[in-house]
Amino acid sequence: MDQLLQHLVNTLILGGTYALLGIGLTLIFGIMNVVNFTHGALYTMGAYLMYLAVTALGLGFFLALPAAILGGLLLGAVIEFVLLRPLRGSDIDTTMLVMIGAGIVLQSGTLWIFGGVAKSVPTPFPDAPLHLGPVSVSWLRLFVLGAALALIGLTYALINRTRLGLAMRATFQDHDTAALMGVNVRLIYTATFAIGSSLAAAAGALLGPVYVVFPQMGGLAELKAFAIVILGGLGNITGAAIGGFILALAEELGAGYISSGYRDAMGFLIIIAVLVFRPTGLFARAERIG
Amino acid sequence: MRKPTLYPAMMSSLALALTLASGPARADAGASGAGPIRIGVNEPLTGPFAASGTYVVNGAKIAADEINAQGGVLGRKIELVIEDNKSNPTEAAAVAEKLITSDKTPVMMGAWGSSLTLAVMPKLADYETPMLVETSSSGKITTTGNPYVFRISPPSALEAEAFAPMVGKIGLKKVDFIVINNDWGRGAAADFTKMLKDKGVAVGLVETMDQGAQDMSAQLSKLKGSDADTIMITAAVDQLTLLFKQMSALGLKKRIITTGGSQNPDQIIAQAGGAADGTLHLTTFLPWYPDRTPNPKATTYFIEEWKKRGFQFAGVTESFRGYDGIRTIAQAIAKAGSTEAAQIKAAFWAVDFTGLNGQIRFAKSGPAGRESGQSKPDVYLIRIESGRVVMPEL
Amino acid sequence: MTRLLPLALLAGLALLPLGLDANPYLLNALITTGILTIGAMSLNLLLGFTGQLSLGHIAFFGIGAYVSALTSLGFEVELGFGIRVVHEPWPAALGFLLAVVAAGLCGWLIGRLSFRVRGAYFVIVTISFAEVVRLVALNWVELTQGPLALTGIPALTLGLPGLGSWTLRTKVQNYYLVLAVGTLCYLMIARLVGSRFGRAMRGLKENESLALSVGINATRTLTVAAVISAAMAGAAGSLYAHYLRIIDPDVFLFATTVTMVIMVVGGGKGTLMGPVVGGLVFGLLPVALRPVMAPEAQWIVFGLVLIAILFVMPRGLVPGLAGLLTPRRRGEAPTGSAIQPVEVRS
Amino acid sequence: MTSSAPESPILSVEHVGVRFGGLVAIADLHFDVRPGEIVSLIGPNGAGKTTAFNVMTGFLRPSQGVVRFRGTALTGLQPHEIVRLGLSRTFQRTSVFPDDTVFDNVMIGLHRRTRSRLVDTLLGRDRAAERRLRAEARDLLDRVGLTARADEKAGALAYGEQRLVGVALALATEPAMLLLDEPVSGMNASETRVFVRLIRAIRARGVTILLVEHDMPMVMEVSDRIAVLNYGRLIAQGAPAEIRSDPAVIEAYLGQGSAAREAAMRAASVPTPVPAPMPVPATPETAVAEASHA
Repeated sequence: MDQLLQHLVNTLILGGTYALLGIGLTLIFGIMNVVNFTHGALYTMGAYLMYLAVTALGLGFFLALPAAILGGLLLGAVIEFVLLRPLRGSDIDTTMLVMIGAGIVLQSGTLWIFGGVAKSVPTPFPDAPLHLGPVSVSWLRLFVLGAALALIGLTYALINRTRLGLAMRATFQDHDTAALMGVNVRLIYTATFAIGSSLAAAAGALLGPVYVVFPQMGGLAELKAFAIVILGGLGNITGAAIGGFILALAEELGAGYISSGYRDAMGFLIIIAVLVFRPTGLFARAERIG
Repeated sequence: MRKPTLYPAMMSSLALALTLASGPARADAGASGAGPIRIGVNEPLTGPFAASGTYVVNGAKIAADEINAQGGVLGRKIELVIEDNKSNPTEAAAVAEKLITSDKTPVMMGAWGSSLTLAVMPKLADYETPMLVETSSSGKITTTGNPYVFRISPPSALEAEAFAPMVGKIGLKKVDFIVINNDWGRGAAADFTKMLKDKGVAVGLVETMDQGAQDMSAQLSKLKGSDADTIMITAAVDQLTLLFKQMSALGLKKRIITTGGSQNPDQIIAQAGGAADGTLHLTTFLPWYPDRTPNPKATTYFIEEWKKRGFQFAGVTESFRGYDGIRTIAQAIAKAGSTEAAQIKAAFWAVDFTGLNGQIRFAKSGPAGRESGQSKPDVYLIRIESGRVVMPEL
Repeated sequence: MTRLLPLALLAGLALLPLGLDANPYLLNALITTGILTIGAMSLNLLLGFTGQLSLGHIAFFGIGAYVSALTSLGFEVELGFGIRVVHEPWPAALGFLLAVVAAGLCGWLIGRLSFRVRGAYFVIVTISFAEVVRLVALNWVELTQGPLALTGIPALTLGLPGLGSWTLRTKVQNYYLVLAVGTLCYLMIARLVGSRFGRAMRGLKENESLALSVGINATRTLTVAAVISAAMAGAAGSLYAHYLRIIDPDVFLFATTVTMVIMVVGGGKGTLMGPVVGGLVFGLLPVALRPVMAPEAQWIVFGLVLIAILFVMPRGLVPGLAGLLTPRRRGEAPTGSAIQPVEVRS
Repeated sequence: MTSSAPESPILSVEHVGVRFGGLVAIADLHFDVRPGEIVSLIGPNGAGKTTAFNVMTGFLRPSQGVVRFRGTALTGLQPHEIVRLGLSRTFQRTSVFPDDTVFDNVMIGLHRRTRSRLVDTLLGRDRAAERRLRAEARDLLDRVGLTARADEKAGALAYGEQRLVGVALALATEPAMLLLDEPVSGMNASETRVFVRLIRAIRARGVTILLVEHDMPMVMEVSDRIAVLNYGRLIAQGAPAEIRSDPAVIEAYLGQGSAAREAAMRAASVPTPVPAPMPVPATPETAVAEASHA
């Protein structure tokens, strides 16, 4: 029982950052119809930016976090501007392959610049965990959960409460009509990709200090983001948020009670199960007929 | 050329690729002639083991420079041909083949991980080329009857044997394992389990983690709920750091003993901080106490040189094996009086000198007639206490 | 001309070992390149001719490698409920056949499953499949040896009853085996593409609704294409296992799929010669880059080359170069050039 | 061929309804087509015409009701299975395989005419069948008048010619009945006249035709009967003359934009060819139709 409680607490904390990863990816897909294969690399970049901000720039931990997120935002904008904008109108396969190429360049570039040795980000949190009866949580992880939830809330508010969000939603519905109504669609695309990228970077910046920072960290994160997004339905933001927590739960319980070796397989098994039973994701209305 | 075709363009690009590719394969390859003696180094420079592999290579370079400064071997300089096996067994085998057939190295060092070394071994037999194994600890390496393998790192059975006298003194009652999911981790769990059972110590859970895994909370939550008093861990330093941090986050307070020789205590102290306090580590090198090592002069020289080159002190617990490995190979070549693979192989049996972690002298291991060589290094138990490495009095 | 180019290339490749003076390192590079090129050719059947971007192709390659290796090595596994399966080693050639069959069956299964969706879903599903297979290979240690790799895989032995048999141990032998299998796959793909089945694939790629409305059964056509494609990838995987004599779960890495995709897209998807040319260029590129730059820099070059091709020559090298070399007619894209998949109607 | 032939219907649409979420695209559509007829389905934009086509050809599953073709209920059948029964269609916008030549388009269209197996293909035993197909393809191109364009890329043809390729593709399946979705949109007056002759020639070979079209003069000229849809409901059906004077129909068109109204007025007064209206922009229903199988 105590073990189960501990697993559930772990789930909650892992799920927050998974949701963050998933929302960024699904946002970009929903609005731009681009499967972002640089998502994992941006997650890695977020972690390295956090590391650099804390160690090289000497920014405090709490200042480094927004700096890393801002870095992700800018990097995303650059990627969109340089690679995706010229490819508008190309088919989804072409943009996917270009994104794969960009992901390779970013990941190998990180390896080239920083080397393979894992880096550790110093944190101001005490080592001693917080004990809540039988379960323990580190302060750092609690902060990560809080920050992730805050960022998710912020993204929601941005999409639902602001003019930019309105324009994004309009573009999501129908970009031609949105353009006719005076929405600067090109700007929306750049903004969307930048925001999605900053969420990936945020997840990396938050998890980097929890784990260690190394160039290949984004590979698995990216595949997990895919699983989350499929689970929630491509383009479905609420679905991605819930999907993040479901994946975390499946991984925790799978590793705790089935076999730790198959922990990372859970996400993919979920994808295949979803495909068999609900091809459009758990939270999508049935849109495909016939 | 009224109808231009693709064929010439394609063929010329193919030819270009091949010319470029054959560039480095020099005619005066290392096996003979007056050029330098080439020694192949097959290590993970990218992938999950990149950090350790890089340390080993840097240690090897110190040895090569030292040897060359002293006039080389057989009157010739030695040259390291360093290749990256990408932490991948298949790539390690391909690299070995490349070193042997293309670079004509008559002897090699490698390949860090047990899976990597095991993958290389059939190539050694195919091309009858000896390899010095500097890090791998799987028992299989020296028990399957490959006479081209000479190992200076302790297999986990040797490690367990050296640890056996300490079991009673520490007071182990029941032990759980969490190990990396490969031959190294699983082999260590099996060898230590056998030793512990012989000593009357109970063994509980054996949990595994993939070599790239980052979040072990689930496994650790399981270990937290077990009634064992000690957790033995076999993993490389990156995962050890993560494990200590996550144990601390879960409030998991048990005796921790790590094995496998890739712990790198200084990196752990730097990265895991207080979370590593009180952990015990079985290690094969004592750079913190040069005076207590078998060859204090050599240890001091090596550590000085390492620092002079601007490398982190933390790396020496990996890199000393690269250093010792190349020195062992150099002595084998010197004793062989030849750069032929067969002679070098035979001369390995005559190597005898004091390395940084004990006497390097090969004993026969494995099926008769096809024995591998196994040197028996010293094994020490150290403890991390408030950010320092101490030797517990047992 | 259409027939001349492949024939000239084949002749060149057949004579190449003589010119290389049996340099084992280059032969090794050519053999692995050749094996990956067969993988790329099979991927092209899906990616190029049906237009389905399958990014899990490495799964079939790896399954072929493992099935072939395990068939020839033998194994003993506990399936649960006290059922033990013991398999004694069989000849490697049988392993090759079983690899083709097993990979084809997996292709059928995945086809049935994943062709229910298109576009991004399809891509992600295929990636997931490959990852699941990789994790099984990594964790089912009893069967696959997990990360310890399967070692000591025997070399292929070809035998004809009454004529004796040959074990392919040397590089030159393996080179010609790969060349022969590659040529066979090429011919099969050429036949398929120029046939009624090939037209059905093209129809689905260009306008799926219209293809359905002329009576083309999309699921069946795509599934058959997936089966053939997977079976060829399985054959390539088997060659790989018996040539390298060692395989580990990293054969399933996404990076290898990316390499094959680069070969297909770079060479020219949907053309017969595209993956062959792309395979040779991008298979040998790392060999050429190896002495001049670090591995991570090589990958950066790979990534940049992929991006550059998509921007500059989105149709790939073969159509792109053919376009440059053929005088343009009426200023439009040279659709009638020599290297068009459509024209192969042997 | 008259509308009063006492035969049983070749196609019957029985109380079909289609809903997308809360939107009713078709409500209780009910009508028959008898063998050999040319029937037109007309109505303002968004009336549900293309949706009706998609239901009849298996691209959409109706929320209620059933479509029968030669007595067989089409419920649950896939598009390619319905084609096999002899019911073929053309598409409003993308009616060709754009990257293939016109000749190869027709070759693709002849898919169901041979049953050559993959084994035969791999062994090269399908050559005779292929020769036969090529002859048929040439014959079909001749029938629709595209012989001169055989070697051009279909995607590079003018819209009107692409429509003809679409018809050739549909004919390649040897249908008993043909559904034409706005076949003359984008054609000029002379092309439309040629097309009308083509439709008649097809009917003369015994093929029943159901037509969705906005070009009223053309509809009035060619149809035996006309069915009128508005807001997903059938508001009238009958001979062209009856429809022309039907108050409900006039009301439906008057409620629409001026272009459609003009077209309706012209149709009501002048039965002879006049310049065709502009090509119709994509309506939500066509978008849905394309999305549903994209």
